[in-house]
Amino acid sequence: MAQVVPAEGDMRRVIGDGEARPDGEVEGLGEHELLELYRSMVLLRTYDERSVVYHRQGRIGTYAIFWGHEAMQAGAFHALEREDWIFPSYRESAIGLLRGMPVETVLAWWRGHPAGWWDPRAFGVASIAVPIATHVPHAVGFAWGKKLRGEPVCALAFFGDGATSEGAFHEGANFAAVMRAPVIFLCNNNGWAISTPVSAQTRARNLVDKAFGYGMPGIRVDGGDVLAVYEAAREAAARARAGEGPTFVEAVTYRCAPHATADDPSAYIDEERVAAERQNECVGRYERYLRRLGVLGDDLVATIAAEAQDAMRAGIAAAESLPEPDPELVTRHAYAE
Amino acid sequence: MAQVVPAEGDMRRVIGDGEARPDGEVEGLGEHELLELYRSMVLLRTYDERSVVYHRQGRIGTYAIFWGHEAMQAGAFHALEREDWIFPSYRESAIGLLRGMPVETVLAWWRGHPAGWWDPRAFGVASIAVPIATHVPHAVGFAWGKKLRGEPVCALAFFGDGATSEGAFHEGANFAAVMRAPVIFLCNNNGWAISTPVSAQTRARNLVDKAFGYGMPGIRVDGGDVLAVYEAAREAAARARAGEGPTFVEAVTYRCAPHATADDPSAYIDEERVAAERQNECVGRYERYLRRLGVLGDDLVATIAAEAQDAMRAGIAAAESLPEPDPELVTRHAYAE
Amino acid sequence: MEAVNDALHVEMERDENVLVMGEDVARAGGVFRATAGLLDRFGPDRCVDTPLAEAGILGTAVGLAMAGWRPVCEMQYESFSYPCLDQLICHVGRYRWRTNGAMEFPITVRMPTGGGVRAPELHEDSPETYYVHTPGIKVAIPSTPADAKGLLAAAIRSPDPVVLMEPKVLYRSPREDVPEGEYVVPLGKARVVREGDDVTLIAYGGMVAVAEAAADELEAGAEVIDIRSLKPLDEETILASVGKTGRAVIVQEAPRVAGFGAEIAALLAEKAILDLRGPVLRVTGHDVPFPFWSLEEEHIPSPARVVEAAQQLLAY
Amino acid sequence: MEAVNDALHVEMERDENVLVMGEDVARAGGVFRATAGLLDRFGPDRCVDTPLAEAGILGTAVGLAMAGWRPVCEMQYESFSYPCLDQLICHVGRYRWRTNGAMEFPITVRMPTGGGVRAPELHEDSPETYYVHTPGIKVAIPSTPADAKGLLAAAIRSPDPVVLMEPKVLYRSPREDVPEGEYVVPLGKARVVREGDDVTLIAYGGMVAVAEAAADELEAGAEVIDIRSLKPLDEETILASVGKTGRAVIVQEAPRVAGFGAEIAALLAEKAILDLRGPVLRVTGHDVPFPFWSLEEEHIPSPARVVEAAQQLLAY
Ligand SMILES: Cc1ncc(C[n+]2csc(CCOP(=O)(O)OP(=O)(O)O)c2C)c(N)n1
Ligand SMILES: Cc1ncc(C[n+]2csc(CCOP(=O)(O)OP(=O)(O)O)c2C)c(N)n1
Ligand SMILES: [Mg+2]
Ligand SMILES: [Mg+2]
Repeated sequence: MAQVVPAEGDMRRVIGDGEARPDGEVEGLGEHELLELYRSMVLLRTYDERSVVYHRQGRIGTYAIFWGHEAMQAGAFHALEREDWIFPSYRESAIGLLRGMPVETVLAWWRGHPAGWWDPRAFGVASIAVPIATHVPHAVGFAWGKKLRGEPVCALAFFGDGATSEGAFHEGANFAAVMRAPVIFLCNNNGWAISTPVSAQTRARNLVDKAFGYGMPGIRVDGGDVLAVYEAAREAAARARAGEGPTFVEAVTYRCAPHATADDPSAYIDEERVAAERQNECVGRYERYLRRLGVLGDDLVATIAAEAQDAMRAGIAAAESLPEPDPELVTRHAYAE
Repeated sequence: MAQVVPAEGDMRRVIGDGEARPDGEVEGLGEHELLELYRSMVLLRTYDERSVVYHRQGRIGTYAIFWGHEAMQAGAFHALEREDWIFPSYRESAIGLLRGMPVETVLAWWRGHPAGWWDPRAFGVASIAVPIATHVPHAVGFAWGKKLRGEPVCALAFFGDGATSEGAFHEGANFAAVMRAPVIFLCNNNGWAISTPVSAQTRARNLVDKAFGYGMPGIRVDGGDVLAVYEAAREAAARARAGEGPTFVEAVTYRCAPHATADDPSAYIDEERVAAERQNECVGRYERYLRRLGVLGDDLVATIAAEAQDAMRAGIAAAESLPEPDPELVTRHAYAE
Repeated sequence: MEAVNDALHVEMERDENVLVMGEDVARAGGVFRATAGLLDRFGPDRCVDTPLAEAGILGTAVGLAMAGWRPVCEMQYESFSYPCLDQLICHVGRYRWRTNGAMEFPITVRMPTGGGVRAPELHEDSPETYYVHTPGIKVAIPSTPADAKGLLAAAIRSPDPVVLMEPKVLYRSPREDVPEGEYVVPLGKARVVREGDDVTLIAYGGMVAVAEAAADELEAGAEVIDIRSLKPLDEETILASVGKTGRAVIVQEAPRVAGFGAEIAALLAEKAILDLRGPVLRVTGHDVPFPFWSLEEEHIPSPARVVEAAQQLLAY
Repeated sequence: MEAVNDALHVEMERDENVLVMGEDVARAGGVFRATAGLLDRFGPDRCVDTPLAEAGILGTAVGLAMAGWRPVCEMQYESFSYPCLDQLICHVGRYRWRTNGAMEFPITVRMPTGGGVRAPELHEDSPETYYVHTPGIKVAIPSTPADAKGLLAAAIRSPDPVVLMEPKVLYRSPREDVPEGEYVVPLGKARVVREGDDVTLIAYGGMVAVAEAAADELEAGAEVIDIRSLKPLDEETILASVGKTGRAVIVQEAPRVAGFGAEIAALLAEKAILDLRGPVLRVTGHDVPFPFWSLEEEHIPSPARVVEAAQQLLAY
């Protein structure tokens, strides 16, 4: 149950460490669902790793890496229904893939091609938000608007630790609580805002403590534990649908890759910590869990990996064969025609 | 001691009710200080009541009434040292009087006369802030800047319950906590933002709960109890000077007058509640306390009242005898000359 | 003001997706009473008192539009709309484009504007330039109660976001007969307030009355044009008038530099250069903060200043 | 870029009240490396990584100025300065006036500006109009490394708030020799980049290079003027040039309507009307959001478009 704050200090976990800490399980998740979660994580991981390569090859522009955040993204995603909307930041640029968005669409976005825009209604995924936290009120307004229409839909907004410092986050969170909007605030606390550590971003013990000031429940989970994230988000979605309003979920991860392809973290980051985090990365943790559970073996791992690789190969090919955008396009779509 | 939140639900009080609840006392306050507090409250009350009359007489423009907030204002003020700066909102327009600002200066502000501006350095009082909450970061920057200079100075920002919904409040509060700026956030929770009740402003149990999300201590006091406000602000100032950073003080009052002379609350307010609050108004509560204590009698009450009346009479006369502003002034002072 | 209130009633009646939101718009019916009666008539779901956060108002309006609503946001005073410039520039003006034109964002932002009401600072600004310069946004400023109703209706029905700035001086204007029921003044059409052959006085909002007063004083025939819709702009009407008179005085209350009057002057310098018989003159507010109200007459363009400029042109 | 970094080192050395603050300016030395080395050299009190909140940065800078500091705020990209427009308009530009001129607010706001760098949306805007139109604010935009250093020094030393917009294309320009040590380019002075008698090409920031390229292609003698300081504006230099050539083409990357180019055109329409031998032409960005970068060449004025405008004038 989402505790009315002050939130628990320690993080919720489900996946054990294969040693001292035993594996838990999430009620209602059968083998099929468990494997779907895995497929999503692998697809995201593959998308991310390929994109970094494409960037080096000059096939896409600057790219915001999300390596190590796949559990946080996939776990939250799978807790939603198809009608629910997702409001991603640039860090979740590929979240649409999990809703069937073509790989080339997302790649086109990073290639600066207008085919990188989509109709949010087609996937229930809002446009990628570039300005920090400004999409948070959008998610709140959408959720509030759906509630006014009596539709049992909720909205999930992804944002980072740094985003919590912005007025836009604050105003959105407060509106959500006041309007009892069915929103899930999914804060990806990866420890860094580019070069600024979370310790220089806030004095709060934990980011989840912020929920208290809005009178909303907060949950703090291990963001590298896909099952813990899934369970927390599902709980938040249930509250939202039950008319109980918003929930703040702090998913604790670690940014063990550069902020973006343009960034060189060596100046500010602790390389040892990064190495340790990469060791304990979320896809591997979940894969080992599934193996311990006996639902995943070498063959299936290989198949799923191959599927993802194929999707990316086809995606980049399609993106690169998109015709040059029509120059006429530059003056269009700002206003109704 | 300022408790690290979650803050106590109930309000701190010092003044008793003359019946069941006994009078308390504040350590270090002698007869002289107690009477200074009273003088300040009477001056503010007189200023406010006269201003409403002046407005009716067309001698000043629209005016933001603060009747019933004198304890909150005077109590906080007297907890400060002369070097400390005050950042008032329009609701504390006359706070400068307590620092020796001429009455005509404040009246000139409400008369739309340039003589209503002052040099903040002269009184340690920033300009009256009209846009809600935007002065909060100013107080934070000032306090932080003084701290960087090693000067043991703190800043106090007055703002309302509605102001806590603005991004400017959030960003300022977060900066203050991160920079450990010596600031006192004095939130005058008078229950209303014009016609919007605090219940429609936030879902937080109490506004003081917001302190928790910034990792700063919060204190909730009865804003009609001048001694309780004084003690809380003094405690916050001590923390600030000790390098322990900001404190959020929620002073619970009630706006038992219209928002401003232009406002008609009858459409939205509970007249009975207003009547009850006016019954229990702060100046009378303190006066009865002082009488019970035996430090105040009819003569002194009369003298202090007369002093205040005289100050106002002289003030309005001076304001009205100010020469019409020089038309040349309209193009000056936007840039250095 | 009754005109604005009337328009809101009519449009909310007409389209159940229209939702009014802002500070003190419901319980109090707005500090200028523009939304009076809407709460009782349409209920708390469609007339909403929001928390005190302008960026939150406009930001949630974007989401409401995504959920199928047509939000009409009230900014209590023009100066309190500044916190939402971020949402306006980053999202309101860009989101349709961001969907390759697939989604509409029919958001209306209403705000009082201008001085002349003897109010404290930041209650008398004229910030239209910030809005007009922002791509994806349309901007209209009425100068009569009828236009206040008609332009608001057009804004609410527009598929694009519209900033509607209502001159405060207009709120105080005597109740003038306004068309009953549905009444729409299309965006993009200027209004020829009065015809004249010698000089064109171009104004909008509160300055239209100033231009008219100046026209009364002038011996020469002054044509007064009320721009009404700043974006889209009715270039035709302006060029036709200046083509006829060859003389143009632009009246703008906002600070001079990069004000909207400069865009009109630039239009004339580009497309009417052969018609001009003299310089294009701008009568504007000074490049200073709007002054304390005891000095506001020194700041706001006066009929006398407009007359002076026109005479300078006529004598050119 | 080295020029900006150099200026910051020199000015912080020169005046111990200068303090640099912003997102990622200390540990990382700025995403464009403009503040590299300042943390080590001047310590964490004078080079501060702030929380991620632009309005908080500028709002606290106002307070820092009250405490005697000269804050130099970095906005990571121009589009991320929009959240602080509220503080800029309500306070930064007004506070000195609010003290009847008694207090100074020597605040500098640095930001990269403009497109041409193939970045995601909201990394390529040109928002100078918002700043230029705001009373109490000064605005400068360099087009060379030397000016980037000199204008930044002037901004930091200015008693008034200055918004300094640094074209991103300039960051990538080849290291060109910049004066060593203290170097100040006074605000309010335009630069005649090259002389010519037939047509004046007026530009600023990234568009100066475009104007120069156009001048190279033109047969006729083109005079290229770099406005450099948008506010205060050097009217004299502009009027002298157009007085000579009688032809003016204004180049602006920002969206057209109510852009700063309109102010220049208005200036000419008012004060150079008898000199003009043809219309005042503006070559500008379109009134749309800055496009996805595969289309940015279609949006940013090109030398070809400038040449076309100039030829149209020469043939007029
Ligand atoms: C309003 C705004 N300011 C600054 C930036 C530049 N910027 C891009 S990412 C980033 C850090 C964001 O940190 P966080 O919120 O923790 O998200 P993360 O990148 O870690 O996922 C910054 C400052 C921006 N995009 N928007
Ligand atoms: C940014 C901004 N938005 C709106 C207003 C208009 N306004 C003036 S007072 C007020 C209510 C403020 O309520 P609160 O913060 O509780 O302070 P109080 O008036 O009760 O002292 C509003 C909305 C404003 N002054 N500034
Ligand atoms: Mg982060
Ligand atoms: Mg209040």
